[in-house]
Amino acid sequence: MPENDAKSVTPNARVYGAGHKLIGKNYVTADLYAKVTGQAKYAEDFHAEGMLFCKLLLSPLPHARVKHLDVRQALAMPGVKVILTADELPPPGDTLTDNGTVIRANPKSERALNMEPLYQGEPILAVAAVDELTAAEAIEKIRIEFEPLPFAVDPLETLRPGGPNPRTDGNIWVQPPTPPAVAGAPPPAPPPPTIGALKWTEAEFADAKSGRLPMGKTPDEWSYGDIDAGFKNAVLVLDETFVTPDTSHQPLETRSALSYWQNGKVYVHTGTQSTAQTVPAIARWLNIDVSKVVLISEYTGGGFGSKVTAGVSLIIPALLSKRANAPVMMRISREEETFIGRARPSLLGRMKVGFSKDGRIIALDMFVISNNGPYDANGDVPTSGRIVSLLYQPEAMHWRGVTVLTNTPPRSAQSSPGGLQGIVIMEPIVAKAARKLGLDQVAIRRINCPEGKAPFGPAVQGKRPYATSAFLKEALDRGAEQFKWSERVARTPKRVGTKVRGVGVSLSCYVGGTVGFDGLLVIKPDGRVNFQSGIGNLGTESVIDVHRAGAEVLGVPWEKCDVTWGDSSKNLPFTCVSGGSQTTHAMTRAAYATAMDARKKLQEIAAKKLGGQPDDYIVANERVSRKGGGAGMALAQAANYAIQLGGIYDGHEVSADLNGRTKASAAALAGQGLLAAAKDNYPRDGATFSYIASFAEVEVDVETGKYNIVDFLAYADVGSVIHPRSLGGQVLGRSVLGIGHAIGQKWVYDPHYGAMLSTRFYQSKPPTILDVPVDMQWAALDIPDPETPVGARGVGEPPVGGGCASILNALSDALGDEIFRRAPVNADTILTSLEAGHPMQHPLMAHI
Amino acid sequence: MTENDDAKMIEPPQSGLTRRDLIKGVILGGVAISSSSYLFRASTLAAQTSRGTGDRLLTINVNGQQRRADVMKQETLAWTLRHKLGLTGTKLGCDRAECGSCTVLIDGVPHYSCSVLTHTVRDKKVLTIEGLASPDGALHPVQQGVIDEQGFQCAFCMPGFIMAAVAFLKANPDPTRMELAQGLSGNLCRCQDYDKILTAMMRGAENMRSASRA
Amino acid sequence: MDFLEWANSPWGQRVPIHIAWFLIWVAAIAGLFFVIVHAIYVRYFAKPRQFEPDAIPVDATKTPAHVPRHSLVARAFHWIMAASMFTLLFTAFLPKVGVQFDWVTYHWIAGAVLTASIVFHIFHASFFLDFWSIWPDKIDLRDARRRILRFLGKPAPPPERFAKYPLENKLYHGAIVVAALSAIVTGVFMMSRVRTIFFPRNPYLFTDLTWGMMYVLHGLAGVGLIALIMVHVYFGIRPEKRPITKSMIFGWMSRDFYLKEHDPARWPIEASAPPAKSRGAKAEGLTNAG
Amino acid sequence: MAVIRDVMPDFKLVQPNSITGAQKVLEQQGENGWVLAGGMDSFDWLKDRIKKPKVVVDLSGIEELKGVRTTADGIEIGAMTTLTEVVQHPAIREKYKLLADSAELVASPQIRNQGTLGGNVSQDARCWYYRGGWPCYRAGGNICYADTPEGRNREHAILNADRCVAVNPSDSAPALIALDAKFVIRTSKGERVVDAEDYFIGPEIDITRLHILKPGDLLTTIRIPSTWAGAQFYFEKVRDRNVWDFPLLNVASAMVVSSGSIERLRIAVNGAAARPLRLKVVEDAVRGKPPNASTGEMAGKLAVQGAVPLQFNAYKIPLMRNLVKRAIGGVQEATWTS
Repeated sequence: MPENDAKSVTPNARVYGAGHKLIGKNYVTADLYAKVTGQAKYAEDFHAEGMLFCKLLLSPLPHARVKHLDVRQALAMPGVKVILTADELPPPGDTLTDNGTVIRANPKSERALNMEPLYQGEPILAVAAVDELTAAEAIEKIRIEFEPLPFAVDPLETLRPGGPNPRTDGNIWVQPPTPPAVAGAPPPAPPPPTIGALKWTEAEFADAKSGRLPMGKTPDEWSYGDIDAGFKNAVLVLDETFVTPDTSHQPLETRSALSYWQNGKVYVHTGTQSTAQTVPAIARWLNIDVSKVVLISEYTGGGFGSKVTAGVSLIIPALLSKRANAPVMMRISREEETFIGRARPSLLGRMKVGFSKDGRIIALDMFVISNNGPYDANGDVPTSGRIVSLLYQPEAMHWRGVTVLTNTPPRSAQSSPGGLQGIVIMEPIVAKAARKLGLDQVAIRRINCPEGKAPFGPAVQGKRPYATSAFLKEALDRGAEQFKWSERVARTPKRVGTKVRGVGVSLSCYVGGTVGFDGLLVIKPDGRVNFQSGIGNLGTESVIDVHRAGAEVLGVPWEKCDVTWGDSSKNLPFTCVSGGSQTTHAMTRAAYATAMDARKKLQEIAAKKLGGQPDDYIVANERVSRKGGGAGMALAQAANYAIQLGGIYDGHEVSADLNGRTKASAAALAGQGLLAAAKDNYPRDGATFSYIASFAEVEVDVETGKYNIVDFLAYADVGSVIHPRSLGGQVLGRSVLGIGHAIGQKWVYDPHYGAMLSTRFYQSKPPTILDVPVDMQWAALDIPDPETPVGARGVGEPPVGGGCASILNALSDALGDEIFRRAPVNADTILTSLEAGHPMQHPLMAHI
Repeated sequence: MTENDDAKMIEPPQSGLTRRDLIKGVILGGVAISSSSYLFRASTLAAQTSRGTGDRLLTINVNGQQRRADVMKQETLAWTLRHKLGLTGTKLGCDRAECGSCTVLIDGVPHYSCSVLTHTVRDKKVLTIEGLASPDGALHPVQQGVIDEQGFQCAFCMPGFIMAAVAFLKANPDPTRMELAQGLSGNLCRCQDYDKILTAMMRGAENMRSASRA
Repeated sequence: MDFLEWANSPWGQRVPIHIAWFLIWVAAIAGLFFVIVHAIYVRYFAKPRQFEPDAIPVDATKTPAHVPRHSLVARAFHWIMAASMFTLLFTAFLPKVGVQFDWVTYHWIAGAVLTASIVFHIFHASFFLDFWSIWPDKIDLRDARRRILRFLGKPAPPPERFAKYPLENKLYHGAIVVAALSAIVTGVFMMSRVRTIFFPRNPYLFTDLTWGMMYVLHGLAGVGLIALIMVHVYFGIRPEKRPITKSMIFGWMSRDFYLKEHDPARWPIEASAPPAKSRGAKAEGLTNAG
Repeated sequence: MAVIRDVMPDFKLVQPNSITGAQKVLEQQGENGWVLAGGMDSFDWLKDRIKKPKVVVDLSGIEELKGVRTTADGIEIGAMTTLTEVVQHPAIREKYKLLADSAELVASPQIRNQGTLGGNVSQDARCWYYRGGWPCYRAGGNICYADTPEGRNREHAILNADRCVAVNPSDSAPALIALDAKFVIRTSKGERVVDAEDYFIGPEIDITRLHILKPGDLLTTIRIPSTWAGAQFYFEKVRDRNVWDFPLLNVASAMVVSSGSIERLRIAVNGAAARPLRLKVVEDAVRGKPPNASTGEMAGKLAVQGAVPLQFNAYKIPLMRNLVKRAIGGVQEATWTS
């Protein structure tokens, strides 16, 4: 397979990874053959003998209490085995974090089943039966009566004076104070957050009448710089409200799961974003020991943040199978996925931004509230402020936010959580400012965008945190060049017939990596290198890609490498969750550290066997050999020696700083060859972020309100490129995820009944292949991040915000500023506004 | 060992094997986990209730083989393929004819198998992703295109896309990207890797053309 | 058999949505059955009516040849009400039995007319007519007992002649009041569910359950009215009731009929006599008749 | 009793091979019978367990319902002909391209491969309340949830609403009306032929159905007369997504122009009301006028007279106006050289 073969079908192909053999090169991932032939097994593809099927009874009400439940008729049906209700759920266990802190289980957090459902679609009970038809018919035989309780599906509704509370005790999470430390005792853990009520006054709501986000008091707030002075000095101050949509993750594979118990262990087949981290999550939900959980998850049909440790739904089949003493398959339907499958919270944002004459943002007052759903608070609200502060580098900034509970499905992180929303609320204002100030759109972003160790957020202990690096200006410049930005801007006329064209550019960024995880590999006596990968295989290919960094260090051709993944019983190391774009960064570091450990051990073995000092040896070409020629040995031989030597060489002894799970895995693999295991202890100065400059051109038909995306380019500053094709897939794929928020993805809710109306794809409108250009462009700077050994940063989230905002900016370039104040923007919004000559949409209203 | 053990079991032998043979090697301490479930009707209920009738036994032609199965009247082809014949390469992404993951070819025409009653394909030829590669393991040119371009991410949608592409390219061997996108537009990819998918399918088209020239 | 149609509300609550439409046929058949039974009874079994003789014989000469009975206003009300009632019944039930047409607008307009006319009627009857003349009084009840006893062959004195309205008429009026008011009150609320000229629509005025009950009540009243109207029409065309029917057209009944069926003591008609204070109806009737 | 919106209910499947055979079963079953054509609408109802027929009659084995035939006066299309066949048929492409254009924009390729022309015109409303199994007027209940103060009605009717504000979602229906097609219906009393526009009914007549078929009736054939063969056609569908989406609105027109003025026009719009609307008033008004922008403008304004917007669908009024305008006055192709 030739690498980097630029052909007509791959116009994007360019050379990455200069000076490397594997890093930056294309290759065929080991999972692809199984995928392409249909042999890849996703959770629902497994079958166990005597397997029962499970169906869920979902709450039809947004908030209610089950008053009466009678399952006798259902249980009496032939073929119905077990009915599981909330009463039979074990209490959730506490979490012991890796640094030893105990996070106490919050009794108010989400559970798998609930007799006081907090959103329409919440599972109340589960039926296991011999087949799905029987289970479905059993559900229809269950008599259930509810007592309706007050509810709110709109966050503003519950903040109004006297507004309904989505939970009986309030509408926001409140952190009670940590009890004072007792002398001599360890510092007490903070108590779990509890629920309180926040209501704003009528006066504070006055702004809502004019379509502007009311700004009442918020529990969270921070600031830096002199914002008042900033506004005073500004030549242009804009104060705008923008609303982003609630969007379901909608991975194509729903969160189906198969579970059975064997010899006291629970086996779970499901899709997950982390093979390693899902195991303790299951253990916690079932309140059993981690060693009693086996997770099989070789293929995951997409996650986008919704399958981070796979959550609550897993325990239903696990408990049912225990009760029924038979394997239980819970196939989650697309509609159920809409309810229990997680979503991105809508953010309602209001920005007051002060610009200097040359477009520099000198003051920024940001106010956001989120539609969080009923359970645990998501980080979108605080993250949005930090991302905006990093991406636009305002000289002074004040941020306020509140995460508001509602009776809508639970949210979770979705690709660029908070980042997308912050960027999408901010970008239209920047675009408007450029037009008002007569500045070029690229220029105004260039003057504001982060560079180098750019600071972000409020000061922590007197010092503002900062990024490891940022080369976004360069990405912006190169992107503008590749997109022929100036030519497109200069092109006239903008309107031909009923069609108007507009171009848009957006900045985008997100967290790009974490540190401190472990790697584990074994060089086998046959000379093959086996990488143990705890990363979830959800399609990003980081599960395999990151180990190329290790192979590169060891100088082993990829054909001699194997990767083990997807089964927690196969001895995997402590690995990050594949969420928040941390994997490529975190796990290339771990892979690098592990390969360095292997190299050191190879050198030591060679020195022991062949004499000299370890440093006299180099590892390359599947051999460890003395510098300048001379004695050496094949890796196969070294592996045999490692087994003979035992101790640290074959895994019987491992470094003390490894995570317990890595140690257990190493112990299980010990003696099979040269075992290397290492924790990523590399220093890092700053927090890691990745950046994208996004460019789009749209063509709007002003008679129908319909528009098409003509061209799109995402230019990435994501550090070193590891695997160009998977990177390209991420950059464009996640751009389209963001674009979906601009062009149509949404929830539709009936406010009267608090019921979701958009349970089908044709109603929630995820983008199709015909909604995006057929040849989208991407490129990466390929400048290594200076704070990480391989130079690679993560990529999943950063393109998302730019994907959405570049489309919105192109639309306002085509149509003017006063057309839309929320996303998605569709024919209805455009046409009504054009017809009226001013914004006509209900500005603070989502779910239409 | 990177591949899934079970993956090798995908096409169960047609005869001469007992259930025990079939599940050999995938026994996990007594619970037989298999991806190929064609012998096991999930339900033994049919025998106990009046639900079953005599005309449920059905022979259908799948991937060139006559396969026999006990099929409920309301059963969809996707369910039969996945749960009765063990052909789990055909995925169910929505079960409502919206996403295309379940696309199979019926007499060469792409259909959403979640929305076809198995009883309506008795006299037809069904082709699934498992039947694309030749018996010697050589991939179909479209499959090879995916390998060549690392098309797709999570690949849950992949079997459907490939089946739609195979049928489309047979009728339109040399499409533009736009034409091909139209042909594949009945398939949804939530990783939204549409650009790379198109590239892979274009490569598949090229592979098909060179294969037919050869 | 379920007399109501049920549905699952969006909140999964089992709520009635309207009556089962077969009740249309039940009502029609019940009405028809009554008519047939009554006709047969009258034809073959009924004894000639016998009234208690007057204590003081009436001076027939004091009675005008045309006894005024219904004022023009009262008659106009009756016929407007009848027209709207027929419109309501036909627009309501024809589509349900398969004759499909654009019925809703006619139905609510007729409903509005009926409502207005009934409001007028209540006002008119309260202030300008003898309000109590249509409600059964003590003598009616006593006579009813007597008639039943006599029908059963038990000894009882013959009943008195009727006041302005025979008891059957009064009872019928009572039934129609109940049915029509139910239909009207529910119907007025139901107008908030369709587009009318009256008020902004608000289909969420009540809960699903309350609405369901309202539709059921409307439906029951409606089918009840089918039977009641059938019976009413039947009596209207019965030969012995024809003078009463005619009086609803022309406003008067003949002296003979008046004296035969009605008790001038209970319904005094005196051409020259001033109306008794408590019987205001006559005055108005006279003025109009004159 | 609790509700579940998954798993098809148990039913008896009957697979007749003749129209008569199908009808016999359907008449016997009455309300318990269900006609299955391509199934693209049916399976939603069944899988959501909102409809639970006892007997499903699969028409796919009836050969006489399939195929396109040229007749002395135009063409005849069997109701079970798939949309793909309609799109690809040479005679349709040559003379009645309007129909091919409309059918090509239906849903997705796979749906067109299975969905039938008869099914496309007979499909049920897509109002999300109705489809959610809510007991609305259309479902036999006593309320329209979409036409309430807070109801979500972006995709609902602007014209001819009567209690129910759902719209007819068919793309091929307005094209068939514009082509003056005749629908052949087999009833228990024999064969009945109706004009395309009379096949559809609004809520004022029957709030529970979009077409005139009664249980036991079958739409067997659609005849397109040669009256409009080769006329100047215009079809445009506006939808949110570029594939697999129902029309927000669509317009279909056939126009014959002679010596610079409109000799005759047939035009229909769908997505605006519960039935595809033939715009007779527009047809009459433009006769004899030149097919240009100003005639289009006038026609567009005429078309939306009497339109009543709901809270979220006011955009449909300018949209319908503009689509009608384009159908008559044409649309200027935008080209940029970049």
